[in-house]
Amino acid sequence: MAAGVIGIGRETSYRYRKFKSDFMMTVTVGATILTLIPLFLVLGYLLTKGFSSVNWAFFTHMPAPVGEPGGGMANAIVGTLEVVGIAILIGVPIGVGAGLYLASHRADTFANTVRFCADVMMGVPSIVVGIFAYAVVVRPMGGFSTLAGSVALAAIMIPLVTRTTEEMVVLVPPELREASLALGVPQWKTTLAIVARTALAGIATGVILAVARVAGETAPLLFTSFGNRFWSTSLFHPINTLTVQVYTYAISPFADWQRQAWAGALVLTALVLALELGVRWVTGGSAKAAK
Amino acid sequence: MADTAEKLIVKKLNAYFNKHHALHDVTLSFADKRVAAIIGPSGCGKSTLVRCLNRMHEVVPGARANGEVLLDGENIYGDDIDPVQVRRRIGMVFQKPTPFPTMSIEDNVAAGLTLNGASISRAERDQIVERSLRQAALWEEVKDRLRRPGASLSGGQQQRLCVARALAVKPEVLLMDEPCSALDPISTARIEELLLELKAEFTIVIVTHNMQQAARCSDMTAFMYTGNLIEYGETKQIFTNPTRRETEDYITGRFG
Amino acid sequence: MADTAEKLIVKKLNAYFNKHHALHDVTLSFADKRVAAIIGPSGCGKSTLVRCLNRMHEVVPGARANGEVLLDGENIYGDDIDPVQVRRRIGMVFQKPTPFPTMSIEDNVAAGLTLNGASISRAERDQIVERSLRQAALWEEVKDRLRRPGASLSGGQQQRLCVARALAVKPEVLLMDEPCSALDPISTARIEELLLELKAEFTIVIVTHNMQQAARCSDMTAFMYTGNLIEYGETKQIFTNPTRRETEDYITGRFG
Amino acid sequence: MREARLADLESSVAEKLAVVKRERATHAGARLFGDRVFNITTFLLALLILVLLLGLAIALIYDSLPAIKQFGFSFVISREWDPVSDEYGALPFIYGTFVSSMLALLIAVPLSLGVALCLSEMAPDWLSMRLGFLVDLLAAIPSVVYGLWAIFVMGPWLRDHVEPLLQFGLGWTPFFTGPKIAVGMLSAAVILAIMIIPYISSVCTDVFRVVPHFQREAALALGATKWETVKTAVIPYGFTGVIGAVILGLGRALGETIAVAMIIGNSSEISLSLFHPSATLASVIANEFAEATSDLHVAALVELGFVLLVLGIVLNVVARALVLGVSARRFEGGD
Amino acid sequence: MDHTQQPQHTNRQYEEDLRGLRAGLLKMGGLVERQIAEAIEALVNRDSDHAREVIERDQEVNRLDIENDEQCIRLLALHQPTASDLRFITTGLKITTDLERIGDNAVNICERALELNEVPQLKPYIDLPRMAEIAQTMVKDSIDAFMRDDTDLADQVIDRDDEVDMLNYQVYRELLSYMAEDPHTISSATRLLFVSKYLERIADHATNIAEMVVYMVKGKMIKHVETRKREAREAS
Amino acid sequence: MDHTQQPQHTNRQYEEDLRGLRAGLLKMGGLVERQIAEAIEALVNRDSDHAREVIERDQEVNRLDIENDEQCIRLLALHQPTASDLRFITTGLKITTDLERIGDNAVNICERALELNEVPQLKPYIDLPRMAEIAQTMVKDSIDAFMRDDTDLADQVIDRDDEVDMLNYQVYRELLSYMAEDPHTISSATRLLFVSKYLERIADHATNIAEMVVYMVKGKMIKHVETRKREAREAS
Repeated sequence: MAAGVIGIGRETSYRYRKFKSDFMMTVTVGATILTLIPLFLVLGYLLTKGFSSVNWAFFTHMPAPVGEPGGGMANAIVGTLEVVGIAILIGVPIGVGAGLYLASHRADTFANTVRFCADVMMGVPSIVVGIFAYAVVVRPMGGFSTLAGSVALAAIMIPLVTRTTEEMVVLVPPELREASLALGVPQWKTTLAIVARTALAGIATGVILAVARVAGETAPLLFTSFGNRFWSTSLFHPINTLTVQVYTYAISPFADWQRQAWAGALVLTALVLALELGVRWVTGGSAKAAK
Repeated sequence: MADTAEKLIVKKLNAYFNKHHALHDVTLSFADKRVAAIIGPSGCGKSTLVRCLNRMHEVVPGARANGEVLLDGENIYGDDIDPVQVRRRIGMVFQKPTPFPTMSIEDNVAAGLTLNGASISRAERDQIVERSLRQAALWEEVKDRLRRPGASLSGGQQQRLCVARALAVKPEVLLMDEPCSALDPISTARIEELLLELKAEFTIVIVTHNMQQAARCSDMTAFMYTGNLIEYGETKQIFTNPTRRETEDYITGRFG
Repeated sequence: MADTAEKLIVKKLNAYFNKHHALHDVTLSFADKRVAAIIGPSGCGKSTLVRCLNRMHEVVPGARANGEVLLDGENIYGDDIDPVQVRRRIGMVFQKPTPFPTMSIEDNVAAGLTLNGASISRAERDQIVERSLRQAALWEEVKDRLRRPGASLSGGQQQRLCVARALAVKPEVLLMDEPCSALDPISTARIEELLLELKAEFTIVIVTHNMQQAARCSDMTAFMYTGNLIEYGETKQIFTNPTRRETEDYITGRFG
Repeated sequence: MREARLADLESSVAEKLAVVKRERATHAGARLFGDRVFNITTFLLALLILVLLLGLAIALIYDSLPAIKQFGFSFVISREWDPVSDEYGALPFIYGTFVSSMLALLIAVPLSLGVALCLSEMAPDWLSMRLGFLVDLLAAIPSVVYGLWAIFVMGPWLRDHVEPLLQFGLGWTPFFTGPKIAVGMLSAAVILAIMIIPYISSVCTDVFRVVPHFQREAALALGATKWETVKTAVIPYGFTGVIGAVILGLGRALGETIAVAMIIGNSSEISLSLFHPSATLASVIANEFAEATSDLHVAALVELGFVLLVLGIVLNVVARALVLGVSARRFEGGD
Repeated sequence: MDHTQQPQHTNRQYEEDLRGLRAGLLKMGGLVERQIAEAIEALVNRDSDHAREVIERDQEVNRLDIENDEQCIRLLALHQPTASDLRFITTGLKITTDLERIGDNAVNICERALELNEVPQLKPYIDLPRMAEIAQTMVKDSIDAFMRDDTDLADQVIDRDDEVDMLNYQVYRELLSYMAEDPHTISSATRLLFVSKYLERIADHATNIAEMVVYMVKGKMIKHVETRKREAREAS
Repeated sequence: MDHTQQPQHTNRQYEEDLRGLRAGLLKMGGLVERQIAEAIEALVNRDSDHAREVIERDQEVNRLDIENDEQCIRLLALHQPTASDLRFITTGLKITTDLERIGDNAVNICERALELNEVPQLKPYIDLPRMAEIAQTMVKDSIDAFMRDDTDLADQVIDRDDEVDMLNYQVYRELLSYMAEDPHTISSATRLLFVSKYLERIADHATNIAEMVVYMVKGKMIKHVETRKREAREAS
């Protein structure tokens, strides 16, 4: 008779099960604490080491030559804003438009191909995108330039924005689209005024996070916008950026420069975190959805 | 026009999803100012039928339909007919409440007008909003918070908001696709009551999987099974003395 | 033990969600081998009550309960009682079918047994799987595809799979929280039929928002309103001659 | 009075509606035109993504042609990388990339799962939100900042505290031999791990959070303990997502450039010892590209980039195949 | 649980249908009362035209019967009534039959009246009008009790049935003695006997209605307890 | 739409409850037939004990009546029947009342029999047993027609009512002449008159049942069409 098959005696003792459960759950807490330690260390060092070098001059002065104390990163700060700004102008319209297309053509082969390409693009290391920008902008134009850096960053942003847009739009219940169509609203207007409008917060969040991401990129800028010790805002000349400047200073053997690197890192981090925090503050912590 | 004129006449309507033949030669007609209910087991084609009536069926990829649907004698499947226009004359309410989440209550109601670029004055707009909300028996509950988002309402209120939105464009026919299946009994009762009021002005076709609901609030009932219209007649007759054996078995709970 | 002994006795049960007092001094008892239905409008506390019966209520953050629930005379809210153990004696089936999607049909049924890695022989396991599936009236439909994923079944079959899964650990009481509200009428009918069979062996408590369902398949019916138990009695009596005015009004459709 | 005004209003509205309807009738063509313009525009933008990826591949192939012609397949198996004699082989960097990434995953995956389970199963909502936010901050910090911190803080600390311990305990293996220095494979792997944990754990947390509550309740109702619930309901349900998260982390690790370039030591030698400096595909490009003078050197570096691109694509395809395979097993059954 | 005081149904159609049934039953009750009164009037006044009128009017009673039946079935089919509503409707379903049979009895009285008018009057009618009056009030009260859920009134109706039975017995004895005295009166007397019997039946039907009202209100079947009591009395 | 051939209900409890009602009505029908037969037997054989037995057994009929009523209401309250099921149940609700009244009539016959047994037999009973037999078959056939949804059989029952009416008239004429001849027989004769009337009533009830069966099957009310026809005949 099957009756006794799961008699209590056959089961692992309840005490043991309970202990195992409590133990495993405690381990997860340990993992979380261990993970958060580096964060606090990084932030702590940034604050202590960076703050001492951050002053008014840092924001207003040009970099000082080797051996001369002082100087700042005014050109790098402006450069970063310029490179990233132009990347936004190129990348966001393309990304959002392509995302809308993918969202309204979920199943067809072309859309699947494009979606695959976007996913692959997201997986392509940023330095490779840098090489690409070098090949299509720097070399034909005969030199490093702001534009080349922006193209590289835009190429990184586009797949991010595309996929976020698509996902956000797909999250909009299909019933809304139907409801709008049933009111006699044409397709394109339904897509823009109802569907995209509903997903707008999510799309915007995605865009800002993409911006935060590219603002912290160094690798693709190394041989596109390159770096410039002097003031430049021209599209067609090399331009200095915070990330490249921090990199250069960090691997230099000069203590002054290393101090400047910490300061630059602090400003850079503050900029990026500000974007992240801003998004979170606006969306009430739901920025997660945008990833 | 006489009160019981046939508003919508369906003739030999066939509908397909890709290869699947979802509706077979359905022929019936809906009288003006009457509530007609369509019942039947899941997958019998009742939703498909009602979505064919305002050409929403074809919105789904791979779906198509042929046959005739005459609205006041004009075939809405005619060659020179724009489906977008048809949908303005034949409104629809869906299973799930679908207020536009980015819009306030009043914007939701006026959505059908504003999205189509009708230039109307503020006063006109307010008036339409009030009239529609009153018709949908929602005015009293929301008149003090018209600027609040539509999604802030309860499920039943949201569904009535959708009714108001459909009514704002002054349709002649109102289609409802299981409008209560996502609602609790009290909200359901409200919607049913609303139906009885709306039929003074509109032709109403309601799809429901709840036989009792059809019994409670419709004048005519159609029973569908595997894409065929089995029987169509007065609700009381269908529920006390159906002529077809299939109807009898379904109504009395003798499923396959 | 006599057939109609009281299996589960609830005494002055109170339940809370944070500050909200969801159940007020509920006292009633469920007889062995009987089906008891709990009905009432949304938010009346019927789900809360049934979730208190196997201490699932407290799984939700902020939820707590006090009072006594005696299972065969033993208070499951006693100090030295672990909820995990209570739940093996009092099984539960939820509103939505919840098969574990990564498991095959048979693994789903055996999930309760293999949770703790208890080693049972293949033969024993097969035997329990078959017995449980037969009890849940699903064996004939799935016996040829036990290795297929549980999610490959239809909604109604999934729900019966969940019943089988609950039965595999040989509970004494089976709680069902609106088990049919996500199912179509035919699947609903199957589950209701199943209830009638299961009551030969188990004490069953079913929560339903569908009065007719309570009428069709329960022996006893409890009516709840705003967290209070208003009336509890034989189903036939509740539906033909309730003693409380509130019950009367709810049953006959005179809401608020 | 008021009624009359209302009636007036009503009729004027009715008139306007009629006008709108009439316009509709005459502008059916215009309406379709709107749909068409919209569809074509978005189509072209989507097409641009396709063009971008193809252009990327073509540009890389084209620019690496001199190196491909010169070395052929031996490029990927040769250990020689000598810009002075224009002799280029990618094996040291492929090795360095592979080892540093795998090591990073080895550290990061268990920790990430722990974090994810802690956030989704243990912490109350308010705490979980805040901790999750902190973990996400880890992901937001630019890699150059990690590199900076690694050079000046982490590397020296590893050298002084961790490496002696490892050498003491595991010095008999070939992995922990040689001089203890701040830069090297181990340091790179650790910084990579720190950098990818937030990615993996954040995706895993999301994956576990979307496991429907009723799945957990189903397990609890069967009499499962918390850990058993996790094992029965949570992890299996999110398995596909976890795989995806790990692959995402791997992709990050493979392509990470600046932080690695700053801490790995940049040596084109292959050494089993994890203390030894090494280099990855990305780090060597970052270090040498701007200064490369010979055409063949540039071509070789571009070819390294091409290898990275291929790795990225392969990884993406594998991820898809795995994820699809898992969900196929889930939904279609595999008897 | 007076129906008029109960809160309205959420479903207005339901409410309306229920009201329709109540109105139909009330109308039928009123009509039947009138039929009883006029039948006796026609008998007493030896007015054959009046009697024929009453017979003709029975069609109206029958029409109402069908209407009420249909309404009950409509309510049952479309609104799934329960509890007090259900008891009201099932009671209505039975009451309408009783009312229809009361109507038939009125017709029967008229038929006998027509026959009696062919021959000279036997004697002045005293007890029969009294019986008719009581029976009529019983019908009225039973319907009132039904509409008002008034079990006290229903109990009164049930009690009053004894009175009718007694009168019936009196009439019977009296007529027997008439017949015994003068065999020529037999034909008329037996017809009067039947009239008395019809009235007694009308009272019985009213009693049935009253019993069903008690069931409806209390949800407890009392009828056969009472019936047995009554039978016991009759048999004695 | 024979109920026995219909597919089963998905809800087994419903199916069972319906079967319970059918069984209850069949049992009651059988019992009532037996009551009629035995009442007449007691009358013919002048067997007072037997008559008292029949009277006693009426309690069983009443019990079944209550049971059937309860079962109908249970079905209506718990299973929300529609269409043929609903017509079956509402018809059942009415039929059980008719059967109960038939039972009452059998009791009345026995009561008269007891009274008649106090005095010598008036004459051998020939027409009364024949009437009883016909009435009994009518009851049986009407119940059969109900169970089998057999409208032909129901029509036959309705037709046969004329036969009983005719016999009743014959008995009436015969008894009148008896009374006229010998006033001493008046008391007995009037009692026999009542017995005849009771039997005629039983046949009427059977006819009512048959009419309701026709309604149930065809979903169309025919009763008063027929009633009017019959009344027209009677009045003539």
